[in-house]
Amino acid sequence: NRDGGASGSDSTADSKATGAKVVLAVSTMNNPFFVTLRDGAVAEAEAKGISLDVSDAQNDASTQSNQLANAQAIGAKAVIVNPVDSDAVVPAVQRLVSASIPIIAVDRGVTGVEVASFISSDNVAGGRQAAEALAKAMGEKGKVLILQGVPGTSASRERGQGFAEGIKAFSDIQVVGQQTANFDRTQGLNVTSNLMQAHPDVTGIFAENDEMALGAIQALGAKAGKDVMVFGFDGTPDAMEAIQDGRMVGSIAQEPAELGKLAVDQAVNAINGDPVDETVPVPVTTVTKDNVAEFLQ
Amino acid sequence: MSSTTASTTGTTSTWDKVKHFLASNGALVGLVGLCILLFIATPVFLTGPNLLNVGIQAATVAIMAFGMTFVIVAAGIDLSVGSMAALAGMVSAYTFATSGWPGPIALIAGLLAGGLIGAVNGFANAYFRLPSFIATLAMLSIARGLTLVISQGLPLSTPESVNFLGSSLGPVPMPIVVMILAGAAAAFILRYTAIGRSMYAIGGNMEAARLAGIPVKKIQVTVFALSGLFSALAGMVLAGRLNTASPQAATGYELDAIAAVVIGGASLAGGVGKITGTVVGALLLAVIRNGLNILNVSSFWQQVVIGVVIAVAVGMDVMRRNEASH
Amino acid sequence: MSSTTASTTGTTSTWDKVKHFLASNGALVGLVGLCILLFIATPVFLTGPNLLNVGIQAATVAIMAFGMTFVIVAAGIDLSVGSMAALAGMVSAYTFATSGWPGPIALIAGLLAGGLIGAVNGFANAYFRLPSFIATLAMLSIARGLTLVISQGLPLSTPESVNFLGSSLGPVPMPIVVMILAGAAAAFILRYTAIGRSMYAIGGNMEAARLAGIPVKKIQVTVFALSGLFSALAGMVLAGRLNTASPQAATGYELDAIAAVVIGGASLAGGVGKITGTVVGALLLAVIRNGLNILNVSSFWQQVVIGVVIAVAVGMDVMRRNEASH
Amino acid sequence: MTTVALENVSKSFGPVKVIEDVSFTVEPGTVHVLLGENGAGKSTLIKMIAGIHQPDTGRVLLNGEPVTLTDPRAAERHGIATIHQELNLVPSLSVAENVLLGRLPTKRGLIDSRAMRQQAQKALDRIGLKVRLDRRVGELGIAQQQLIEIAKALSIDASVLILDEPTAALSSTETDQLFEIMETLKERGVAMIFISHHLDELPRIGDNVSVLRDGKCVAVVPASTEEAELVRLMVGRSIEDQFPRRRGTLGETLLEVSDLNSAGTLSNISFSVRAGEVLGIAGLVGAGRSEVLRAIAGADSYDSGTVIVDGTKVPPGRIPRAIAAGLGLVPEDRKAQGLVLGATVAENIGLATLFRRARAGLADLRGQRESAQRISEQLRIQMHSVDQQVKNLSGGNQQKVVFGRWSLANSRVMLLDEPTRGVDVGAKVEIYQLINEVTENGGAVVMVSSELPEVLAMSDRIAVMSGGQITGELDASTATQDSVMTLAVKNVDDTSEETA
Ligand SMILES: Nc1ncnc2c1ncn2[C@@H]1O[C@H](COP(=O)(O)OP(=O)(O)OP(=O)(O)O)[C@@H](O)[C@H]1O
Ligand SMILES: Nc1ncnc2c1ncn2[C@@H]1O[C@H](COP(=O)(O)OP(=O)(O)OP(=O)(O)O)[C@@H](O)[C@H]1O
Ligand SMILES: [Mg+2]
Ligand SMILES: [Mg+2]
Repeated sequence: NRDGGASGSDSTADSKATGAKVVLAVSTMNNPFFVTLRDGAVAEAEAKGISLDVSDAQNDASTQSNQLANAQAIGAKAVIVNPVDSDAVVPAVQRLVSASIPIIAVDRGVTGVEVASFISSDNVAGGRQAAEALAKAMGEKGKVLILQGVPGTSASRERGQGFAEGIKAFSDIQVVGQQTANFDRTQGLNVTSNLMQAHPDVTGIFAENDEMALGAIQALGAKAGKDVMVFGFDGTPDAMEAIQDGRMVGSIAQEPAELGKLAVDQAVNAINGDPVDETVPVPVTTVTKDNVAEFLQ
Repeated sequence: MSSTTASTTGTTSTWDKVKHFLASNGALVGLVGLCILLFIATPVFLTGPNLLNVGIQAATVAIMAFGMTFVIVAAGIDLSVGSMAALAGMVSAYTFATSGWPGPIALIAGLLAGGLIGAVNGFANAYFRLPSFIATLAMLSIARGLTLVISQGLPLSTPESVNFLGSSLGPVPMPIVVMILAGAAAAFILRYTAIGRSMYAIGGNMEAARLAGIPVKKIQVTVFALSGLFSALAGMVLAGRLNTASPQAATGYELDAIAAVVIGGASLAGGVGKITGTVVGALLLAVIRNGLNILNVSSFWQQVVIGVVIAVAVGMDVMRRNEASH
Repeated sequence: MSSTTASTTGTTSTWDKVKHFLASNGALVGLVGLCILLFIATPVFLTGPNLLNVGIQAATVAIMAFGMTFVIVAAGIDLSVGSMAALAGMVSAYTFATSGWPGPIALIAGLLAGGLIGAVNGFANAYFRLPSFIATLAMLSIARGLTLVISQGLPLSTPESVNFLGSSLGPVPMPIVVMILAGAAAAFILRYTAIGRSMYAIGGNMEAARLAGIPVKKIQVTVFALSGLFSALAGMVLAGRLNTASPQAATGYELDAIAAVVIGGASLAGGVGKITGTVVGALLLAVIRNGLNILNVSSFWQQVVIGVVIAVAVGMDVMRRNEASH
Repeated sequence: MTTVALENVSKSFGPVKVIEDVSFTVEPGTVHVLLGENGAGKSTLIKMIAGIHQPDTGRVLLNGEPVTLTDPRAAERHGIATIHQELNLVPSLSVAENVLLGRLPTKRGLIDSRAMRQQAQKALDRIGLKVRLDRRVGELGIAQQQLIEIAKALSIDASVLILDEPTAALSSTETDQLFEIMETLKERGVAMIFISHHLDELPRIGDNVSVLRDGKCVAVVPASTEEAELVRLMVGRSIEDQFPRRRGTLGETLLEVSDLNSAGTLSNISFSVRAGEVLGIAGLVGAGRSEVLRAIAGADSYDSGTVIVDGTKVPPGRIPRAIAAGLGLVPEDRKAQGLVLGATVAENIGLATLFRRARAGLADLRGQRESAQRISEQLRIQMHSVDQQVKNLSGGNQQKVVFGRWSLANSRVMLLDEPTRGVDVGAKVEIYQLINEVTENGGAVVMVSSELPEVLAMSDRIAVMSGGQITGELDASTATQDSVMTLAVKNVDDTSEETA
């Protein structure tokens, strides 16, 4: 019945998908990364002529669960979910799956559920790459601070884990402090200022996102990029600029717009009954001054 | 007026009851109005599955807000409800995972943890005379920290007994069932028990309550312990819906819970408040969010609209009450 | 006691003043105690640069909390301070970026936006009789939404005039300068102006103030407008420190600001509160966070410790006051 | 049957010694009266029997046995019931729940609402109070609240009953009723302690009188002692004239009220007051007297009618305009409506002139302090300093502070609602002198009072109200208690307060 309503009117290649409703459930719009992801998705949806509803869970797993339930209620033909929490999203996704609504997971997976497609960039791998790049910038020795994200979030966990694994390889680098700045730029500024008092000899800072990294370079002032190397994660426009200026040594770019675009593409395929790629890896790129130009529009 | 005939009096009295119900459940008018508007805007809103959705989505905040109603009626405030909910869920998941206790025992352990933390709030408030705002603000931070410590920041799977509370029994969603049962229990406590009545007395005039021999401090501890217990229950429903106890669960829910109670007609000055009002408040919040979602209002504008709707709903209630008093 | 000689009376009176100052700025004892503990734990704490750090970090919350002090003295509450701060910064950045107005005008536009939004809060509270909790909770959501709408969710660069407020003038950090000036202005308003004095009267007994001819409603509007203005100023300092107006700036700061005021000895029931107390409250919060950072306490445990320290600091103050009254 | 006694009790608050070495004994079936000026320590004394304060030294004896009363509940267990001076009611709860506050009847842990209604109704019937059991107490007038407070204490089957100024808010009818009940309690052997500032009530109900001055017991005399002697013992000097009204010549009309109507409370209220004149407004509790004053002062709005003060028309519901025109309201409940209790004497006196005296937005704090100093000397307000919080002043002195506020504001028309409620004889005379000063300086006074002798002696003209209307005006020189009462009960067909 539901499918019948959408078909029929048009018979071109994208017939089934044209005008079909797709829901994009984003974990949070409080972070430029996800705003960019959304923009990529919205642009692609326009190009493909589908109607895309975007909902923002404000980083609350149960709000997201509510929104996924709402998606079914409004008759979405496919749902793109960017889970707040890979585990917590499972029941809501399972309900959608059992209602035969194709699910495309983006950026974070859905634990133990076979979704139609999983489009991601690997946070753990990104953390490892960050460790290597930062270590190189520090001359493979010295003391490092870590600015952690909101405790208990998967992004914080995975990036932290990857970084910890990666930095182990450098025996002359020592992590002297790790403190949370909750993914927030102001807190990145405050916490860095505080930590620099206790550890004035630090030469490297890894921040689990660019917002905190940008706060950190603000705290370091003239020292940023000269005495202390700051490395971020996400590859936001502001961070790119800071890398260009030499205040930040690098970031892990995830190409969020690409994530959003690919997710919509997979959703359209799923609705049309075209083949869907089970996993679509989007490479994470280590951005440094060397290659930053490619990322600045 | 005393000259009305018996039959008229009969109808009047039913009508009076309706009027009285509306008058004392003011936000209800706002809620019904909002539902009508949403129905006009999108017929999807009034379908059975969607209404069940709204109910499920209201449940967690509503259950917390029941506990909060006790606290606010007794002229206190509890900022730690969200943290207590998260802690309770985590305690269940953790004890289940590590101690090998059966699921139901783990569930009870979680609920007890909530009640205990709540009692600590009450103790700090009643015996150490910390303003409840400060005591529970501190607990907001402490309980969240403990949740992180226990879980090491990782989400944990919850036992079947907890998941049951978040699941559906056939077509009947358990969160709604739990909300109804918890609401009935809370309303019963407030209306029919001596402890419930003394909450109103304490909130309305603490000195009078004390002089009348009401054990004020003990009741304050009870009030906060109940708030902890209801929060813990809400935490179980939340974790059950997600099959996961997340260390970040229910962050920021305190404002929603307080808003539900106040929208429902309670006064932060204490002495006034009803469970029926709180239910309406919680539903109002859930309906707003659900409606904006369905209408696909941009998430940026959504926050604007939510704020306006809350202000208008409560504003209408206030104006109606003022008119009634003239 | 009246038999003391003149000279003794002299010394007593200075000592009395000190005692009185300590007694009426209770949290100060907690603050000093905490500083001593931190100094023992790590000498870094008491170095000049670190103390400046603490001052800078306290500034934003302190400036907001000055505005909040007016509100709480007048028996209200303002949950929208964080959102107003973010909106004000964004308005400055946006007008600067799009209208080509000179920086200082953009700065003033932002401040006015804050004052205006605050006045709307006050209007809703005074004339539409919305409980301030609800009016400002709605505004918390509305102002944040507007910020997101204006910025389209992306951070914007702020004009030089705003950045100046976050920078250092030689060795002197401007946030501290702004905090001191704003604090002096707030203390002056509360202590010496007719409007300030009537805030205490309104908070102490609104009906008595009304019957004595105090224009209660107008002052309520003023109080919230001032809170908006101070929040906007805090928002400027915040944005200035980062050279960026972020749509998520100052999220959740309302609890910090309220806590600073209450730790400083104000009562949420109204009628009591001082700017010096508020400063101490804000410093206490900043010192705790700075200390835990320096000591590199695990981020999981940090929240536990913050909560405990807040509870203990206020608890000591409460106990001391109770003893004094015996 | 319980004999209650205090033995050499003393009590200090901080450095201030409030009670010093006081002893007395109350036998079953007798009424022991405590008499003393405001702040003499009467309430503090009885609070030591009610379990609120514990004596620093000395003992409380019940039937000769020393007892320690740690809290109000312990006192109640010993059969001691107390009607406190301050109303201790919960405004948001019903009449029934307030009457049985802390003692709600339960069945298996649940409120037994039928038993509750029965017991509450019985208690109300006993004092003849006709209000619906489910009305919220906050909606009731202060007199009715006082009666509920009394019903509350009487519903405890107490062997010792303490009554701290129960008659202050009552008019004569309710007072008579209360005394009848006290008589029956006497016969049942209840020991009672009674506090009142109405000296005429003492011989009617009392047996012995302990006179307190500055926390010390200065005499124990029989209640039949002459009033003049009691006054002398109490204030340490004699008061020649209890009602020292000085009448002068009348000037032009200062206040003209015509045809004031307010749905449900007031109908067709018209009167005028001239310079130098005191208009008394008498009536029974709930007659609407307070509403008249509040409407004139702009505290409540009204539906129709005009108020003209000194030639200026005052619009309804605009307090600042009323004050600017020269009106000053001394409200009936000084704690809830008159004073900011946590603020200082100076601030309370300066409240009405705060904005008028401000220059460039700055409060004239020095001027406020100096004026407050001058005015509190004029009004002889007893205090340590004008920087003291008003909540620490005695009742009479608090009332003078409210007076002082209008004196500073140069109000020419004073609206006084029960100005001497709870005020001791000495302070009363001083308040009467204040009224004289107002009229002698060309002002006018409207005084609502439930104390007939006061209305008769201090007014020049008396308007009597009943059911929201003025039922008659009398010349004070010819009016009698009877003629006032006749008008006060006229057309009372008030059916709004039926029993449930
Ligand atoms: N809790 C307290 N703390 C400090 N001082 C107090 C306290 N209670 C009473 N006082 C002081 O003790 C004195 C006696 O007060 P009390 O209330 O017993 O007087 P009273 O004789 O009942 O006067 P009134 O006729 O006005 O009721 C007053 O000076 C009062 O200010
Ligand atoms: N807030 C209120 N809500 C409802 N009814 C009220 C309220 N205040 C007063 N009333 C009622 O209005 C009527 C007039 O009360 P009012 O206080 O004017 O009487 P009064 O003549 O001044 O007597 P009193 O000696 O009690 O002051 C009474 O029936 C009283 O119960
Ligand atoms: Mg007394
Ligand atoms: Mg009256």
